Formats: sequence, structure tokens, C-alpha cells
Amino acid sequence: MIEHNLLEPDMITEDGDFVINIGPQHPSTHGVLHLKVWLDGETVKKVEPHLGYIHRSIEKMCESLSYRQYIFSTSRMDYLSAHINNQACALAVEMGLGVEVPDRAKVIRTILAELTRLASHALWWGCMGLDLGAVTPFFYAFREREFINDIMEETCGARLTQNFIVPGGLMADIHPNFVPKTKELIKMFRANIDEYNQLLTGNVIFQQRTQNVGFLSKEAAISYGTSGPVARASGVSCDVRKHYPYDAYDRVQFKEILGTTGDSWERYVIRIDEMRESLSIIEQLIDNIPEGDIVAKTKQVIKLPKGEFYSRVETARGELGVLLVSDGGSTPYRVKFRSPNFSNLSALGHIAKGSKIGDLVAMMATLDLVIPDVDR
Amino acid sequence: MNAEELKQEILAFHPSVVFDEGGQFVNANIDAADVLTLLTELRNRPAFDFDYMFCLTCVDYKTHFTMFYHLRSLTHRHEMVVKAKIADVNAPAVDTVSHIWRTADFMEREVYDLFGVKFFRHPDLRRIFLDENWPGYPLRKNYEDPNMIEL
Amino acid sequence: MGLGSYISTVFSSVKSLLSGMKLTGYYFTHHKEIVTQQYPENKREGALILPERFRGEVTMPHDENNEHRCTGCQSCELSCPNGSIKIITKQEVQPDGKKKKAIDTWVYHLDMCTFCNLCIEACPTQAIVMGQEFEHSVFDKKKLKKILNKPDSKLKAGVE
Amino acid sequence: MITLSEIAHNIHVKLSGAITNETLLSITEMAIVGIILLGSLVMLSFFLGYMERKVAAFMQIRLGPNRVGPKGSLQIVADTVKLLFKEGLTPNASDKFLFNTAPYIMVITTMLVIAPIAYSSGFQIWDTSIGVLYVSSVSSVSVIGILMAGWSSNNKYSLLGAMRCGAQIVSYELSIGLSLIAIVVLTGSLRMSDIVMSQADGWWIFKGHIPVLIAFVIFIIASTAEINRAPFDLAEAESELTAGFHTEYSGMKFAMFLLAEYINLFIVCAMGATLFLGGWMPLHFGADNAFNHAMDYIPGFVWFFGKTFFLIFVIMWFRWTFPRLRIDQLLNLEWKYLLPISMINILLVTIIAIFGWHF
Repeated sequence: MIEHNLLEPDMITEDGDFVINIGPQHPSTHGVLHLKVWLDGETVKKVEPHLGYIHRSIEKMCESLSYRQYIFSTSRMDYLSAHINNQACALAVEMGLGVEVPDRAKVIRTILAELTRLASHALWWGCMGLDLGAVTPFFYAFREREFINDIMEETCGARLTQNFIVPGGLMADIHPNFVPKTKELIKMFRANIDEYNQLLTGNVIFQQRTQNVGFLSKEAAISYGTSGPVARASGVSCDVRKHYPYDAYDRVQFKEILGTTGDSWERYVIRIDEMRESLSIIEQLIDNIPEGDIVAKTKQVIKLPKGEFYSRVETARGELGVLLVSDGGSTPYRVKFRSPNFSNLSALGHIAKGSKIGDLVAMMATLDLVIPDVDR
Repeated sequence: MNAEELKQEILAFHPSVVFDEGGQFVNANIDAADVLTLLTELRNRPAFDFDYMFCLTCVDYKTHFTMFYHLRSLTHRHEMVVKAKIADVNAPAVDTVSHIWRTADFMEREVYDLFGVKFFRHPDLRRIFLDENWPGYPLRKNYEDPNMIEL
Repeated sequence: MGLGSYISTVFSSVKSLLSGMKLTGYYFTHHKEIVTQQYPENKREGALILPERFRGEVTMPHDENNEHRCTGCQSCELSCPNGSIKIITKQEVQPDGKKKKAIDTWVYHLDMCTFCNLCIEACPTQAIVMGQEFEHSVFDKKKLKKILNKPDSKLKAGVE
Repeated sequence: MITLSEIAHNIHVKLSGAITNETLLSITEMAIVGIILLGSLVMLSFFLGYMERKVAAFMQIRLGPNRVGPKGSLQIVADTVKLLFKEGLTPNASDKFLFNTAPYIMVITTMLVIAPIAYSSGFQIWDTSIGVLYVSSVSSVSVIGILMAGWSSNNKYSLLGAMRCGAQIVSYELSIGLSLIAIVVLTGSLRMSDIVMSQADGWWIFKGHIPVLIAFVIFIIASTAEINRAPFDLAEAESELTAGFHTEYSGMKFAMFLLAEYINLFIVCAMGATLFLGGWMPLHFGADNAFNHAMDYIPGFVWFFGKTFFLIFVIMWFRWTFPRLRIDQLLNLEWKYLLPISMINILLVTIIAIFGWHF
């Protein structure tokens, strides 16, 4: 019998404990996360997340939307990887329909997804600095992020919630400026990652703050169902792009970066390295966008056959799964979004036990939580 | 293990499992009363070693509820789905698996919150998104919200 | 901890701090790197250029004869995920005596719109397009309910 | 050339002509000095606020305030007016007396500390013989204000922030004191004017070899911690404790904390400039040469404020570059690094002073 139970006894909490509520309005919870924290002086005894402040029941909403419409609502879940969310939804519908997406659409989707990942990681980097008390990184990160948003705006028409994907392909072709601007971005971003390292990664205060705190062991990472950079920092090979390639990921070469220790520092470094990998993925694809259609022919009213369809993508935060249960009608019978943040957040209580309150903030930053994705 | 081997292995120790034809994953149907024994075996037998639960949810089929357990083995890289049928629609309940996979803790709380499925022996079964005294369970098909506006 | 490593720790720490200060110092002295723009001045100066695909609001272009392309088929209304479009149709008597469905008012609830572009995708006659206007703030919410077809406008001839 | 001390002297002569009573004369002069001091401190904190915003903006590749007044210079005035009009909220369950007193204690202590600082040759409010001791002892009273604010707010964040601040200031007092003693040992006097005059043939930072340089660096680090500025702003720690000890303050009471913070910033930098960089003393090398005479043409207060604002800029530079330390690291830095180093350093400085090895 293997011992799987990671339920360690919580540190004993008493009535007289110093309990503080971090959030729902707090500068470092990035939204409306509410953490109830039991403290012993500065040391965290127990963390209990209270969720639901931005619960909109997107899953229920999707039950009344058609297969074309439900895609847009998922942009509002993980708004920092809106494009990737849309991609997951479209993949589920395409799987049900059995349509083959044209090559051109696949490649463009992949490039846009990687741009989204870059933008998301850039924002995360800025916020990471902000949470640790350095304000300046935030502005440097936004410089790059704005550039990516401008590229998105030109092609998709929107900066954040693009909704550029339709079942079977894309809404429109790319803008003529897309390719040159993306190339410019690659050049600029590479140089700026060095700046990131100079300002924050190399800084001794930053290293002291993140190293050797917030350990998440490999077993715990698996058991808590974490995914994305959080799990990879603990050495769990879980990149969906690698293991279950979708769209054009099977035609690019990239490394899945794995950590060993699983502390806050490792989670930080992995995201920085992932930015470089994303740049290399874009670089491989940007010159090889095949000619052809951008959308496969589908009926105006899409009806999926009866059954369950599960699609998954790697968002900037981990594995997003979309479970579509269809009863043969024109709207989904039940939609379940397996959001990466929900599982990652569940590990926070485990990670934060026994750390200092300042490190709790750093850990939340390295988990890269987006609360609308947790609550849905 | 490929899909056929998985089915054979599971049937060898748990003959009551019924497999769906086709589908994306290996779909094992089982009654909710037996699901904990099946899942424990799937986790513990080294041949299966389903150590990663990537999705846990519930579907309201009006006549019954079905719990969906999406499992993956990170060592063997195989996946399967266990569907547990809960026949009792008035007081649905199933055993918790949160002691096997810690991620199930939050996911079961979510299902309890939105579907009203009770989980026996769950360490901390409270509503996760909604208020404790919210009337009804929103993701059930018969849920009616008086404030909802039909567009 | 030996004295040597103690001292080298101190020096490498100071060096890492100074390299960060070098970067901020560089930006402090190089004002050309400033990326922020002045709004609304940048509109006058022409620095604010919205791309042609920018989704600001749904508009219905009318030509010089006050004619639009909307047939009142309600595809957009059906495709809208959050009900921000309401189309009221009327029966119009054609010159040949036949009755035909035509548009009466095209009601657009800007306050509910998420700019998802699905209505424009769905429109079979390209009657509606996304406009560039993005300054939608008003003091009265009622002003966000807009009627897109102009008074006395007609369907352009030849659009089916 | 008219110097500030001559102006002060002329005013004194005029006043003593008008008022013959000795006591009344000094009371009048005190009132004048007090009013000038208050006004100039408010102006100073306005300027520092503006400077901080602009420095931050340029380091963060943005433009900073630029709407109110020329280049946004009146923005801080507008903000102050806004704060004046805001409601000064007192939480219901707070200790109202302590809550309302704390900001005044903060401001009063900082204003007291300003007294012995020498702005220019002979231009000083109070040239006391214990100048350095006075500054270091009175400035540590401000921790009481912070503890009062944190305790009385009846807010857990405030309490945590205040406790952090108490631990921090008590620790860093030590190394700030030791680095001040280094200069006192070298000059042999606690009097501010003596310290400045001792640097007539070169500033201590140049004359005192490496030990004084180390003392200077420790002074800058410790004083940054002393005045609760990033990277040592644990008492406020926006991302952890929302606003730390002044979470519950609003309106003018909040502005007082801000005022105290900026005046404190000015004071520690003025102390650093006086002790290590020669105060109002122009840049001199050696005893009597052409370079020294050329430097003498720049008035003393320009030297003083130039040096002070240079140090202020450096501390602002720190703030907008570094992330914050954790509380245990903060105390580690003091007790494991700064304090041992400054203790050895004081030994070296004493040896230098005894043997007269400094230039």
C-alpha cells in the first residue's frame, strides 16, 4: 500500500490566535482573493482561501449559449491568457465536429497563443516585483506587454479579450503588419529579458527573498493537481504542449523546462526561461506561416454529436481543460472548465505553512494566481 | 498501457465495471457505491499508478448524477475516465477521494457547492464559491433563480 | 562561514545591487526611452492611431442617400451572446405589391456589449461594422441605448 | 558677498534696536525662526514630494506629474489641499487620544531634530555642544509615534507594522550611532560647527581612508532603514500590510506622517552631508591653494543643500530599484553584517585618530 495521504496535521490553531484577513481588497492578492491567515507573530500557521467573490457561474452561462457563442465568455476566466482559453474551447468543438483546422489557422493560433503567454508572463514578472516591494519592474514589464497588446489589437481588434477564434479556425486573416512587428518584438524582448535579470533576478535581496521558501515537493505537486510552471518547478513533466500537442506545437522544437527544488525561486526562474522558449517558438513559426484558408467550413448552427469531449491546452498558468458534455443539441449540455489556477491555489495552504507573512505574498506571486479563473 | 490492456486489467479485479464504446478516453462506468474501491486500486496498483487527477466534476442527467474522475498517470502516461453513477437525485452522495488526491479537496467542495453532492468523510465540506445559506444548487438542471433574466 | 566567503558575499551582494541601480540610473538619464503618452493630447498630436480592426462599437454605415444594407434578417440578434442587440422589424409593401420584412429599428445596447465581433461575423450583408470610437462614458446610462439605423433610412437597392 | 549669517546678524541688530527688553527680544527672534522654519519645512517637503515623484517617474520610463503647474510642480500642493479637505476619520474602537496624538509626535520630533543642523557658516538655529548626540537621541523618539499609531488604530495590519518598525529602528539605531561616532572620534567634538570646520582641509570621506568610507556606507544603509524607506519599508510594506502603521489614518493626519517622513529624509541626509561630506564646507584639498579659493566663491548653503540633495537622490534611487527585505533578513543584515562591521570599523577609526594617520 502506497502512502499517498499528504494531509499533514495543521499547526494547532487556537482561539487567541492572531487571525488576519488578507483580501478581498488587498494590494497583493491581484483581484479578490480572500485569505484567512492564522499568525504566530510573523509566522504563518495556517492559510485558508475563501473564494467566490468573482464567481459568475460561467459554466452555467455556457449551457445556454451556442457553440459559437460560448467561446467569448471564456476570455473572462483567465483574462491574461484569453486567447489560449478561446483556443481550448474551439478545440473541444472541433474535436466534436471532427473538422480539420487549416494549417494556416493552426500556425497563427499558435503564434498568438505564445504571444499571449509572453504578455502574461511579462505582467507576472512586473507583479512579482511589485509584491516584493520593487515598483519599477512593473513599468518595464508593461512596456513589453503594451507592445504585444498593440500587435494583438492590430490583428484581432482587441487588446485583452481578443475572441479571435471561431470553431474551425480564425475570425480573420492576420494583419499585414503582424509579421514584421512580431519579429521586432522578438528582438526587443530578448534584450529586455536581460534587463529583467539585471534588475530583479540578479538582485541579492530578491534572491534571498525567494530562495529556500515555499517548497512544493514533487509528490505534493502531483497530488495537489498543480500544473504549468508551478508543477514544472517541482520537477513534474506536465507541459500539455509537449505531451499532448495541439494546433502547431507538434512542428516546433522547444524545451520543457523542469526544476528540481520547487521553491519560489525555481518557480520564478522557470517562467523567465519559458519566456525565452516562447520567443523561440514564435521565431520558428513566424517565417513559416503556410498559405491557405483560415477557417474550415462549418455549419452556421453547430450541433455536436452526443458524448463527452475533453480538450486541453497549456495556458500561461498550466493545464486548462474543457469538458463538453453534449446531448446532441445546439448548446452544450454541461461545460466544465478545469482551470489551472484552482488547483494551483489549493496548494497554497500546503506551501505557505510555517513561512513568514512577507513570503506568503511572494508565494502568491509565484503561483501567478488569476482570481477570475479560480472562481469562474 | 494502451486502452485495451487497461480495460483487461481493470476487469480482472473489478468485473462490475462497464466500459463505454469509443470515446476519447477509456471510460469506466461504475456505481457510486463502488467508486472508492476502484479509484483506490487505480491509484495504488503500480501497473496503473494514476497519480494525477486532472479533472473532477459532476453532470446532472436529470434522472441521475454522474461523477467524472479524469485520471492520468505521469509515470506510464496513460489516461482514463471513471464515471460514477449516483442514482439518488434527491440526496446525492459519494465517497470522497480527497485523501487519495489532495486536489480533490477543492474540486469536491466545488461539486458540493454547485451540485449538492455530499462527499462522505471529506475533511472540510463547505461551500466554496457561494454563501453557506444560498438556496439551491446552481448547476443542477432544475435550478431556478428568481433573479435570472432570460435574454 | 569563513572570513573570506563572508567578505566575498558582501562584495557580490553590493555588486548585484549596483547593477540594478545602473539600469534604473540609465533610464533616469535617458528620457528618450519614456514610453508613456499624454492622453488626450496624443489624439491631437496624431500619436494615438487606432488600427482599422479595432472594436470600439457596432455601427451601421449609411451612404450619401441615407441607405444602409440591413435587411432585418436578425442573424446578428441570434448570434449575440449577451442580448445587446434587439431588432424590431416591420412589414413593408414592395412596389410590386408583395409584403416584405424590413427593419424598423436596430436597437443596440452598448452597455451590454462585449465587443466580441460575433454579430459582424454573422451578418450576411455586411450591414454592420465595428467603429473606432472608444470614449463611451456618459452620465446617463440611457444614452448607451442606441438606434443604429438613421431616421428615414432605406435599404440599399440590390441588397438581399 | 552677503552671507546668510550676515543677513541673520543684520536682522538681529535691527531687532535689538527696536526691542530693548532682552527676554522679549529672544522670544521675538524665536518666533520668527519658528515661523520661518515651519514654512520652509513645508516647502521642503513639497519639494521632496515633487522630487520623489519625478525621480520615480523617470526611473520607471514615464513622465510623472505634469498637469498642475509648470511641469507638474504644483501637483503636490493640489494633493495637500485635497488631504486638507478630506475627513480625518478616527476608527470607532481605536484609542482616540493616542490615535490623534501620534501624528503630532512624529512631526514634533522631526522638527526638534532640525535645530542643530548647520546650513551655512554661522547660520544655525542652535549650535549646541552635543549636536550629534542630540540628533541621534531625539530622532529615536519618533518610533514612539509609530508604535502609538500602530497600537491605537485597533487594526491588525497597523499593529504588525508598528511592531516591525519598533524592532527595526531599535536595531538600526546601533549602527547609525556607531557610524556617527566614527566622525566624532576623528574630530573630537560633538558640536556641529566644529565637525564642519574640521573638514576645511578636506572632507572626512576623503581624509579618513577606507574606515570612514565604510562608516559612510553603513550610515546610508542604516539611515534608510531608520526612516522606513524602501528597501526597508517593512513598517508600511504596501504589498504585505496594505499601509502598515498608518493604514487607518486619513486626511491631514495622514499628511503629517508624510510630512514627517520627508523631513526625516532631509535630516538624515543633512547629517550625512555634514558629517561625511563637509556640510557647508566647500570642496577643499590641502591647506591653502588656488583650487580652494575658487571653491570658496560658491556659497556655503549651496554646498550644503547640494550635498544633502545628492544623498536624498541616492536614497530615492534605492527605493525605486530594490525589492523589500523580509523581517528576519532585515534583522540579520543589522546584527550579522552592519553591527559587526561597524564595531571593527570604529576600532580602526580610533587607531587612525590616535596615530593621526588621517590626512
